[in-house]
Amino acid sequence: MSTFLPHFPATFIVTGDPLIYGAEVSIVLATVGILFVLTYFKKWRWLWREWLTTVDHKKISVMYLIAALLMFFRGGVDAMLMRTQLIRPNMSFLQAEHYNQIFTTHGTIMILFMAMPFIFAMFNIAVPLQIGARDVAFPYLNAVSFWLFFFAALLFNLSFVVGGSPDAGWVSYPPLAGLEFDRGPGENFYLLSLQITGIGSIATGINFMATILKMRAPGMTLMRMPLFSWSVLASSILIIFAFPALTVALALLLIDRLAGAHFFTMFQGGNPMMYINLFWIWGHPEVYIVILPAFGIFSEVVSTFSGKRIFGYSSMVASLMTISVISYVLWVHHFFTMGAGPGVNSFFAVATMCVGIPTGVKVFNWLFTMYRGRIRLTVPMLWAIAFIPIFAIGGATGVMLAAAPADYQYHNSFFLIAHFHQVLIGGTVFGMLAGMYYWWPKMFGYMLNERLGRWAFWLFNSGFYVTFFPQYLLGLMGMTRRMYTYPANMGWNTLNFISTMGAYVMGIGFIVLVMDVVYSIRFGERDVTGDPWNGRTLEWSLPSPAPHYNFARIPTVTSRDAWWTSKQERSRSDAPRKLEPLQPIHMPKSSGRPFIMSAIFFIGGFGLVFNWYALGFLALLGVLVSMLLRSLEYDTDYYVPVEEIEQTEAALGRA
Amino acid sequence: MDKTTYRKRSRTRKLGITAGLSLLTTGCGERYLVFRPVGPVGQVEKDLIILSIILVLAVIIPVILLLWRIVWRYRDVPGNPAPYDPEWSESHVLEVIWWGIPIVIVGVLGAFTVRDTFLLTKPPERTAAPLTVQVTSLNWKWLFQYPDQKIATVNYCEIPTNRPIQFILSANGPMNSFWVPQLGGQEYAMPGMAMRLWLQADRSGVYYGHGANFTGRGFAHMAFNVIARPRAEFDGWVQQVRHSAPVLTRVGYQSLVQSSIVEPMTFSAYAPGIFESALLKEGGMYMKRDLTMLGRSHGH
Amino acid sequence: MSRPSTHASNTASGSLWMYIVGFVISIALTVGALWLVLARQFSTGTLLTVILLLAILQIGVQMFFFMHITDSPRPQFNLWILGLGMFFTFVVIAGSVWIMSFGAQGY
Amino acid sequence: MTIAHGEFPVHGRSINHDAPLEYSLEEGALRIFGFWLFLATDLVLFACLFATYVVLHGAAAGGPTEAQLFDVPGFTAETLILLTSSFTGGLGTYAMHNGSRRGLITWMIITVLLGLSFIGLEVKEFVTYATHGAPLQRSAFLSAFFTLVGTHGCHVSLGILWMLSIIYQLARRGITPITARKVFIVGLYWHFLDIVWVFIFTVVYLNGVMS
Ligand code: HEA
Ligand code: HEA
Ligand code: CUA
Ligand SMILES: [Cu+2]
Repeated sequence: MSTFLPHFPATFIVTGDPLIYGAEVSIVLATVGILFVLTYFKKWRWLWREWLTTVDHKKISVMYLIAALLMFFRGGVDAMLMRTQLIRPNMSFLQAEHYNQIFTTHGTIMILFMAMPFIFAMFNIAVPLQIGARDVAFPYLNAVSFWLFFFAALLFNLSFVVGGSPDAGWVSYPPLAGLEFDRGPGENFYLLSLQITGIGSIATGINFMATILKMRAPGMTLMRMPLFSWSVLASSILIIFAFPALTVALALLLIDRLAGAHFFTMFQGGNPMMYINLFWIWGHPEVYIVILPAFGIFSEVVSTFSGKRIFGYSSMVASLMTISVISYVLWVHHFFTMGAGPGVNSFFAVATMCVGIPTGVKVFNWLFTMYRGRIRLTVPMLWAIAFIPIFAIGGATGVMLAAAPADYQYHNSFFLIAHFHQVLIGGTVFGMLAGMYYWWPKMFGYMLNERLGRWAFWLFNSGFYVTFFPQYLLGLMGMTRRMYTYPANMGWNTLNFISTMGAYVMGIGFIVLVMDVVYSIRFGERDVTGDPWNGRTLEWSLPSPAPHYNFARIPTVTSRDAWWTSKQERSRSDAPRKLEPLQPIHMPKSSGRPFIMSAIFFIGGFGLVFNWYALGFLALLGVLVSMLLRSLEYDTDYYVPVEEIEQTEAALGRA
Repeated sequence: MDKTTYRKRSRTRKLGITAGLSLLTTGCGERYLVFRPVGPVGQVEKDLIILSIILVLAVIIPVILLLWRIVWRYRDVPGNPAPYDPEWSESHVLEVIWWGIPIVIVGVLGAFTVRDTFLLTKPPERTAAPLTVQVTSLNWKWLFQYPDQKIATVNYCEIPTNRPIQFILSANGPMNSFWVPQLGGQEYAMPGMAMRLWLQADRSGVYYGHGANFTGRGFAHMAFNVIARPRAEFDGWVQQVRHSAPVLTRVGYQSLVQSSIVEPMTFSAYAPGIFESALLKEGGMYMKRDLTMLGRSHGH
Repeated sequence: MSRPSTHASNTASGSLWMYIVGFVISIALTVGALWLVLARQFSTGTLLTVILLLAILQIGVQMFFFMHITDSPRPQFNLWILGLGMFFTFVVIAGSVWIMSFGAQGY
Repeated sequence: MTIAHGEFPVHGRSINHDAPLEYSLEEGALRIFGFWLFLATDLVLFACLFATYVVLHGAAAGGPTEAQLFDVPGFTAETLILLTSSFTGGLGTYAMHNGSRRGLITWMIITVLLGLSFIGLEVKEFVTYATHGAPLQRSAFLSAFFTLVGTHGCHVSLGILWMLSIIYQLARRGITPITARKVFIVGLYWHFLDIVWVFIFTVVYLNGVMS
């Protein structure tokens, strides 16, 4: 408190730029608007009962999806602003401070508050349904994860209007991010909000790992499990083992900043390189955490829309597992130029290249899944097909970066920027959009419009090439990243202009995507069958959206592509199926505690941002108390009676 | 490794390379600094880059062609005569092929990578005695000190051609990265620590350099030129600096350390121990290697 | 709720002796390591290796005698996870030490 | 109310009479597994703190070094106390499997008391250092020391609170599959902290007095 109190109002509310005033006003208006609508339509109770306290994985999935799309928009607006500033040399659209804040929030939001919730939305909607489970292993914990993420995102975004945004890059290296060079609260916002969302992510990793390993329907052995669930398993392994490194890196930097320790300072023996080391122990696995689920989605989509079994299932599983283990031992490739010695660099360079091998196997297996299939060019399939060339090229430039001596020339240049957007957008974003279009009917009960979807796809996809290919060339021309402006005489002008134009096209593509969602909410075609794509896995055996208990009877699985097989069997013999009698279903109760506890986290985090230790301490106490209360709570679940199940099933047309 | 090793390899690869490069060398090719190396270090890196491009293209192009062909041939249109085989999902021969090819590629690229990684930690040329330049990244400017010539410059750096330059990199401020694309790749300049980077220019010229690791508000302005000229001219320049330029005092240095953006500067002498004192700031890293690099024995 | 069956109690936690033996071994390992260090029996390098080995043995003792890792339900995924965790632990520590030992290669 | 699925439990309350009590509900088995996963993440968390300590432990920056600071009787006492508490905790589980609530509660109280005395010694150690020119802010070594050992200490403190809550629940509800599962899980946690301490003992203290 002491440091900020004297000039409190000035540091507390960010001032001084029309852009920011505009944003502040619009945020306030939006909040007031939402509050008004909720009150006017008397929706508060509904909101609380149906959403804020839910522990249903399907509803949590919807909330993750909404949050991810909102954050995509926020990160995307940041991108548009950056590209506008770089449209020509010596632009004065953004000042250095703002540019720095914007690329920092862009990178952080896109990775932690867009990609992560997006993959979690997919985990939540698909995994329990695919493996024939009633919910995830720990539904209550699942809600805790979501609300921690949610409040962390809130805290991070708050920095824009209160106190100032972080501006040391999404990697936030000290000493630049240490107290010596960064006194402001922005960096604290970064550290605390990432810490909070990190806890939520670890819990999600644990949850899905336990779900997949322990809650599969009878007969679904691991080698009969859909590939998306496998990819979630692989990703969860990485979450479980990588996120603690982020926790430690952030905590130590926070201790440096709040308590005056010397882990990463320039004095008293501190060693900033250790932060870089810890950050990437998490940071590298993180990029695979967000790509592996995308791989899983592509496997489902490609196989479904080729009307064919996935090619080389065992290889696909083996490559997922290999990637997840290898990717833990590559982190040094992010700092080859730190001079750790040729032995270290050689080892990590070769290990990095090795990741291309199992990834390549996946690419070829997708190709050969389509081979001799019948390819239906639906919107999810378009995203999947477009992914292959983009990702192959992006991966190939990754392999080029992995050649350590060559990386001395690419590092921190726009070549690197182009590489990682290519894999992050072409891989993760395309994957999540494919998954969104694919599972949308399962989540909401109606389809997204294909026509608008195609428009969005073509705009976004072609805009992508126009935006990022010039950036490879800019890198080779010596343009480094994180420059808010550049001189006119370097020959970078044309390529930057092209790149910005491409970004605008992507922006229009995104707007069309949003239009698709809005249009379909109103006019979207109902999905009455529950199986609009002629799917292969168990989620398509259920009505759309699935009832809250998912399966009235847990299915017994006898093969891979369980739903496909049972459809085939049914078409072969029309003997009436014998159904077991229904049993009451054991379900968890809703709880408001995840929401409240996460809100307390938020309050404590906010306090610590401004060094208000008392508030931080109170919040810690609050969290402990709510954990204690949970532990003392025994009435946490109930049984859905048979009659209710019968009624629900009948209403859904499944007697 | 001496000069001949550095050179010989580049010749053997040159043939295959020129084809792939023709696109970049025509017209505005001059702008592709990474592809216009003027010294052995940059050359080695460029050769490795070209090699890696060729190797990855060898599988990326087939992948894209295959994709194109498959999607076209097997698309779901009425009356498509292509075979449809919904159960076909295993082929050991095919799988061995695509586990195998990438392994070979990674093997080749890996071998060259390891060799060059070790190569670049050594001076490019043994015949000429190296020149040492101490580089300090300050907020937001570059300070160059010549311990043998006892002169200093800010935001530009003169070097003789055909002579290996030993850059000793450090920072008194946030961590930066020292990058002169046409001479060769970058290395971090970190506070409390000395890093060695070998570079060399074989041709006279003015080469663009820039900090590559973000250091805050003034980062975009951390450009500098490296001016390479023949030995005699370089010596002449040193003499001239010694006689004409002002001295960098300790006070002057302290004002350079403050955050600011400045024009190039030249100093005929500097207060001794500036570089070392920044490096060995209280509780700095005192690495054995740091001290040997500065020509001191270990211990403090 | 059912009464705990006697069958369960026997396989689950073994006999009292299991605990006592485990305790004695763990104390012995600790005191042994301490004694080795105080008595300076070996050179520093060897000593470090030996006490680290003793610590690793200690993991085994705790896991086997106290945490009963062997009687979790099959398939024992928890052992897989544990193994992976140990491997990653090793990677993180050994990797960091190697990386941060700048220039130990003496170039 | 048995929905038997053998190897493939679903979210249910089926009871497996052959398993130990804490595993007898499928939910119990699931939670115990989940807790193992949590321990795996905690393991890596400590791995990172150890890595930091190992890298920074020589950076005393002219301040007190390990060898000057560490006091053999002090840390040996802490170690023996914690090892013993791991043993008494185990005896608690043993009593539980024999169906003895009193035995269980008694052993748990003893464990808590041992844990408290461990924390007491540690706090005393920290306070001594901090008031004798070796606070966290003095050097990178001390930052790493306090953070690593302190994180373990926080874990132990949390474990004590947790055990108190479970003792209360046992007193109220007796030994049921649910309380048994809780006892078992807190036991795992406690033994795990013991393992971490053994490494702190070895890597921090023994290695410290060696140098
Ligand atoms: C989804 C995210 C994602 C993915 C999947 C990848 C995948 C890969 N990345 Fe990337 N990377 C990032 C996100 C990602 N990366 C980010 C965000 C950064 C920068 C962070 C920052 O600094 O801000 C980065 C930075 C980065 C660097 C650091 C560069 C530097 O800082 O100087 C390196 C270096 O080795 C690298 C390499 C690789 C490699 C080898 C792969 C491989 O996994 C790619 C494997 C795929 C293929 C190779 C294509 C398909 C394969 C075939 C068709 C078969 C055969 C091909 C061959 C054998 C060549 N990446
Ligand atoms: C998943 C991750 C992800 C995604 C999807 C993106 C998406 C995009 N990124 Fe991002 N980017 C990163 C992760 C990502 N980025 C990271 C990690 C960094 C590094 C940060 C750092 O250096 O620390 C980075 C850095 C980065 C830079 C480098 C800045 C610099 O170093 O100077 C650039 C520059 O071109 C850029 C551009 C873009 C563009 C054009 C998109 C486009 O795909 C965006 C598409 C647009 C939208 C989806 C929204 C459209 C919105 C509208 C149309 C509304 C318009 C309204 C107004 C303008 C008011 N990004
Ligand atoms: Cu950094 Cu030595
Ligand atoms: Cu990486």
